[in-house]
Amino acid sequence: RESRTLPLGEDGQPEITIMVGGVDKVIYLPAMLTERLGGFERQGLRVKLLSEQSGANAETTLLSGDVHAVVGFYDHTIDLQAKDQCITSVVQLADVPGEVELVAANKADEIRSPADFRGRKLGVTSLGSSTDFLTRYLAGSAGLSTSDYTTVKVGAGQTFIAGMTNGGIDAGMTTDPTVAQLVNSGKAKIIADMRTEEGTRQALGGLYPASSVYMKCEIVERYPEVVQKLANAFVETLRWLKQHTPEEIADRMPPSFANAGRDLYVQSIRDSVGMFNGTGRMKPEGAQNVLNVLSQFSTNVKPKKDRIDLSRTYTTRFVDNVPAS
Amino acid sequence: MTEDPVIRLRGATKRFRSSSGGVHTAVHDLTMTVGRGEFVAVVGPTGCGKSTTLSLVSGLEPPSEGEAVVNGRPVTGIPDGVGYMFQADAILPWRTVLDNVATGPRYRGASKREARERARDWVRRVGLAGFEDYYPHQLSGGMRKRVAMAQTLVNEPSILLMDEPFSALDVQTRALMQDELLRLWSGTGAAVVFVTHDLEEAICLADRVLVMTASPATVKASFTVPLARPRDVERIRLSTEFLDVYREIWESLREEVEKTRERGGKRVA
Amino acid sequence: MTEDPVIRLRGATKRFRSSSGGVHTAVHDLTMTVGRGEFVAVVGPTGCGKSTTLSLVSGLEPPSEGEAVVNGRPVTGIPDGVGYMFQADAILPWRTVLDNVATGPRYRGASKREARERARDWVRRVGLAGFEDYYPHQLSGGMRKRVAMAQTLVNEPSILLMDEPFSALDVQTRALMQDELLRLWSGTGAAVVFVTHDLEEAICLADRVLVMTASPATVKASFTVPLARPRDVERIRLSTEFLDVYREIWESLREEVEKTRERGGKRVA
Amino acid sequence: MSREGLDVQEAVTDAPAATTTAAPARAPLPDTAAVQRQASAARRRRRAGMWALRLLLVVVWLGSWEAAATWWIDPFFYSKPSAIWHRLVEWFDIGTQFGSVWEQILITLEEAVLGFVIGAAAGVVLGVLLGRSRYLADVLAPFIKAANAVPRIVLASLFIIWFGFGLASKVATVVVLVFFAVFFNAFTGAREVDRNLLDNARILGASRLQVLGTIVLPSATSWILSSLHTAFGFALIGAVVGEYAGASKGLGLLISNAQGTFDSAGIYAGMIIITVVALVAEWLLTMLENRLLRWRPSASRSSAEVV
Amino acid sequence: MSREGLDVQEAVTDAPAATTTAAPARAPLPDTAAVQRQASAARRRRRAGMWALRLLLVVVWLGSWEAAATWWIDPFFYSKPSAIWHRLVEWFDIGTQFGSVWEQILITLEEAVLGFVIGAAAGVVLGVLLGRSRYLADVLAPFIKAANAVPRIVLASLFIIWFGFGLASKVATVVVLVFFAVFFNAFTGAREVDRNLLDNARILGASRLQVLGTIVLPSATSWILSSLHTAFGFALIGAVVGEYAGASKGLGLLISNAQGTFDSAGIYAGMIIITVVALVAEWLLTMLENRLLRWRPSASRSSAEVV
Ligand SMILES: Nc1ncnc2c1ncn2[C@@H]1O[C@H](COP(=O)(O)OP(=O)(O)OP(=O)(O)O)[C@@H](O)[C@H]1O
Ligand SMILES: Nc1ncnc2c1ncn2[C@@H]1O[C@H](COP(=O)(O)OP(=O)(O)OP(=O)(O)O)[C@@H](O)[C@H]1O
Ligand SMILES: [Mg+2]
Ligand SMILES: [Mg+2]
Repeated sequence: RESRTLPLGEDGQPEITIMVGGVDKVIYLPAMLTERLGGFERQGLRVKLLSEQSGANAETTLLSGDVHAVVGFYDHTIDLQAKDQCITSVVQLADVPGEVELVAANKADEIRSPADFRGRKLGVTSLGSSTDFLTRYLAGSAGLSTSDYTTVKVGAGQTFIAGMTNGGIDAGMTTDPTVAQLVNSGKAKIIADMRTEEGTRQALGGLYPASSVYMKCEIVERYPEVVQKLANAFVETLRWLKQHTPEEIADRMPPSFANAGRDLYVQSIRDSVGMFNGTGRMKPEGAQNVLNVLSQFSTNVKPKKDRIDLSRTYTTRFVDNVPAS
Repeated sequence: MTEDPVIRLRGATKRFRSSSGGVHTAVHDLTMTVGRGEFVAVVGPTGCGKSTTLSLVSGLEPPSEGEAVVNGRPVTGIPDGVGYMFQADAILPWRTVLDNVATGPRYRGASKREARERARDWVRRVGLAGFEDYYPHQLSGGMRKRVAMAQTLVNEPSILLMDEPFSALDVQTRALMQDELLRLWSGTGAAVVFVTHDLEEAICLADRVLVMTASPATVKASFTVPLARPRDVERIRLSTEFLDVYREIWESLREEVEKTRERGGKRVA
Repeated sequence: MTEDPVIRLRGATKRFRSSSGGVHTAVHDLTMTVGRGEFVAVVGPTGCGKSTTLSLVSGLEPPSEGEAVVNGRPVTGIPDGVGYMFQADAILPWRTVLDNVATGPRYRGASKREARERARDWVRRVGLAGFEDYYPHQLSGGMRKRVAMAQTLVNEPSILLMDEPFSALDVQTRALMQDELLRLWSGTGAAVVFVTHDLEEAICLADRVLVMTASPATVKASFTVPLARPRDVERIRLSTEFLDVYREIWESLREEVEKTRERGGKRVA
Repeated sequence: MSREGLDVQEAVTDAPAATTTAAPARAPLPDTAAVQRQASAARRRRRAGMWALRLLLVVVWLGSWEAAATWWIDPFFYSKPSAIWHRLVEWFDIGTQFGSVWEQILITLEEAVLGFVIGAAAGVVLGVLLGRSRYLADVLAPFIKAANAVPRIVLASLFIIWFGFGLASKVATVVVLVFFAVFFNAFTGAREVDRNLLDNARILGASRLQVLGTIVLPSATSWILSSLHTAFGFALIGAVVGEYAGASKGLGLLISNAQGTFDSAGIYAGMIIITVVALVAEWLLTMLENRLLRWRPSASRSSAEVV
Repeated sequence: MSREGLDVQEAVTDAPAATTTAAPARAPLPDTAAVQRQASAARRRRRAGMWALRLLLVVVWLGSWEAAATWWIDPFFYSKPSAIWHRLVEWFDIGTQFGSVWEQILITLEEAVLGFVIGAAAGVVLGVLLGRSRYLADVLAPFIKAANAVPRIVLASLFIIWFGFGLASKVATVVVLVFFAVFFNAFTGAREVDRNLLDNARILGASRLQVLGTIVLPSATSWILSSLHTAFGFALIGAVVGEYAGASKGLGLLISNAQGTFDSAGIYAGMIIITVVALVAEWLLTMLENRLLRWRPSASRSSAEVV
């Protein structure tokens, strides 16, 4: 396997495979939307989108060269630097996680804030995932230690909902459209909404940049012009998002994404679309905050927190060069 | 011998569905009787329907036509007092010799202690004292046959059906078992139907030898054996009376055997 | 008969490791010879070591001590010209009758066509013409034995070892096969070693009968059979010469049989 | 079957002999054709009744599910038969979001079949080799036991790391699942070869290689073939689990995608497709088995009585 | 074993008879004790050689892995033996991030054993029932075939939806995996009961229930027991896969967490623990099997020659 080069098609154009950490999640919506809007084609890129629910698996395939870019959470770039792997975020889609901490409706009276997490079962998509870190940070900020509560791996989508409704978990962190599904049906209430800047600052005391497009440092070095085209395509989509209504956005997405009902899907877009920053530019303050969180809760980062070089985990040089439309 | 018979088959016919979906008649219009205390040997060509005849008497299979009467009552289910030693090994491999012999009494409601006591007696009588705790696989073929015999006899059957019980044994062991059988049988007053391929064996043991026709089976002829009892099996088969009867029955049997032989590969092993 | 023998065992001993890890001597210091064209029957008590003796001659097992010489050469590997009919069924169940018989020639390098031609001839000679395309499971026990016989004879062995080839057959089929064997053997000039449990069979077939001792086996005595050839197996066994030889050999054999019997459950089936 | 073949034989050569069988005073043999007609009519009736019962079971089962999902339980979790049916119709009519459903099936099948062939071949070769070589088998036994105890499904995600996201990782998952199923049967088959057959072949003049080809392999065939049934089931599961762990196409992805989009009907529909594929493969394997094992007595010894 | 038992018998009753066997002119029977000593010395040497060879294999394998991971390949993907060893030591010394490693093992075992017991019991009961009832078996055959073809691993996530994240969903996964493995063997075992044994029991006076208890069940035992080996492997895999799909404790979670945190040594360490657990369980089952099947001739027919 070759992990240092991009495969070229017959016409010499690179063929790029992008792994999305759940192509149906609203927080990663720009990936599919760019494809549906023809953004990649306009840049002369041939792009294939793949989907992989587990973030860690997505990164592993990036490192092994099977895919060339990942749409996923920014915090993994730091995590991987702790493991001596260099990947860098080239387009930062959002400055906030887009995650929501939900609490089961019948427990809403007892659990009003993270301070009430003591002795509770807290759902996360997967252990070691960003939802895991964020959950621990929420609890930690409220003065709890990790032994005061249990985190349970519940995945996303249907299994999360099942966990929430049949008592498998008391509270849990997830994204849209799962949030919309639970809140609409009255099965859960929101106690921390990290889909907006305001909510995020309130919950985490700062920004937490999440959805991003990242690639291996080597590839970025070697193919700046390809990366530029990718950045162009994504930023174009981010701008498009700012100018269109949730209904218009939903119309552009594959119909199967609205399998559980179009109204629900539109609503989940409406709730979440504010998180996308429109520019693709990373805010240094946010990056620093992510490092703070990981330094406390990531087993990989904690011992190496002083050696992490944040400047290698993201770059704004491509989004800065995107022509104004 | 013919009045008040213990076993009577009248016009009994038995049909099986063959594996190809056709119908195979194993026994056709068979009539025979066995008197109280009589030892009848049944000989006939391979596959003619001897085992099927026994299964009709034992009640394991109902006749397709005709009737089987045992002790004056038509057979439905297993009649009381029937013992059956099968052609193949039928003792339980997972029970010791003693427990194997105790099986019958246990089934019939005896307490564990009582059943074992009776079993121990019979194990001794068939000459297996000392082997009570052996499992069947630790025994020779001849010893296993003795276990089967004890297992059958412990129920004190008044009718004893035996289907080529010794055919799997080597010649020497077989002679020994034949003696043993006569010794155990004498004085029990049980009626015996003894199926065999071996004409010599039939004559050595029986009061009367029935010759069966080629398939489908029916009784072809009946010969009375004029040898006095008690008999020493190893000696009498070299006597002239024996040879005379042998020749006579063999003439009758040979015809059927040849008929079967001519049909060639008919017997699907 | 003793000069230039085809088979000579000299002081041959064979030991096996028994299942318990001990050592079992199957054959001890055995010396015997078989001359060219001679038909020798071997009788002996169950489990004494008859089959082991054959395996020494055939080269399937090397002797632990002593030596086996065939055609003047010490046995290492399978000697040329040896044919062996096993005690158990050994024909290939996945080959038709014809292909089974053709197996030997094929192994020995004959072309498919040639092998089949020779096989077809032998299938006919053993009386199975018309059954060439049957699979073994479609044949009766007797027919399978014929296939085995053809399979062995098609290689035209000069030494024919037969290990109780007919003991699994019913009495009637057995008599038929014995006749068949004599017919096929006569004129081939092959030396035959025929192991059997059945003294009658031994006498009917052989020029000479060897009696083996109880385990471990060695030769106890050798008897010449004074019956003229060609023999009709079904008739001679009722003749007086036959009965005389029978009595004589039986006296010798009975001692060993009783010895084996006394040892009780020795034979682990 | 065999009996029929032999009956023909008999009819040609022995017709006169058969008629002399009946003793003069006996009732004539009844018209067997009539008895046989009766018997087969009874069989037909029995079979019809059986199918009716099966149909009833299916109707009751699906009906109560549909009813329960309509009125009592939440179809969001449990779906319902009509929804599953619609999803299937949609997939086959319009296609899935990853393309035609046939393409997904073909991709999964490609992985399963490729891995199956490789795994089965490796299993047979190694099984027969070790089955015939006592020493090698003794030396390797503890390793094989340990390897067999490894939770192989978990390997799927390791293979993605090792072999990447494409065909290779799925095939590898399938191979490890199939290999052991086949290996142990091939091993047993090769070791349990009838001693007599081996000796007989040696006496008849077979070389080592000839013994292997004409005795050991055919002997082991019925063992090996019987393992292939389980093995193909494993192959499908391996492919699906591999796709589940990460893929761009295939039935596993279809199911995992359905899970991500709250489409419980899609989960069931995907499972139904896999089940049908497995049943078809099973049927093909049975055909193959019957062809290769023509020499065995037919297994259906249904010798039930006629009356 | 059996031979020994019988030899004692012989020695007691027939010692005089044995001495008369040797013909006068023959060489005396050699000292069998000496021959036997020789034989067992040879056996010991052979065994020692075997262990040496095995050790060599392990050393070469681990050594080359370690070397490769140190100098050529990226241990990020492939880990290396020393790292795996450290992770194991850490887990057993300090514990995992979810608590003591023993607790994880116990939880997984609890799920596996509970599901195993339920699945095996259901498999035996239904297997024996259908095995003895031809009609029921005929009617249900297509359903069972279809159910068996369902990709059961995929059910794990359905069960989570149905039964939640606790014990129940894992146990359910284990049960469906174990059930079929046991069912088919119990079915075959019950159906293949020797006809003669059944007839014999009936003749000896057994009632239907007695036939079931004393003939059918013991007959099927060896079939059932042999299925339990595979079944327990399945049970462990089922528990792990169930935890993998969602859980708060257990070995599956340990592995999935290792995957989530790019800890390849942790993946291997988890797999090693599961493997060891499976081997121990296998050993226990073999003990049970040997106890229950005392009546069978010992399987090790290692009748190799002495010289
Ligand atoms: N349960 C059955 N189903 C179908 N056919 C049967 C059944 N039992 C016996 N037969 C057939 O009936 C015929 C007679 O069988 P039976 O066993 O009574 O003969 P036999 O005289 O005892 O033969 P053998 O001498 O070989 O013991 C055979 O052709 C056999 O195939
Ligand atoms: N390969 C072997 N390994 C261990 N023991 C063996 C082996 N072959 C034969 N024996 C033992 O050697 C003894 C003689 O066996 P053999 O088969 O030669 O006797 P036999 O006279 O042919 O018996 P039978 O009359 O039963 O055929 C028996 O006790 C047998 O258990
Ligand atoms: Mg019979
Ligand atoms: Mg022998």
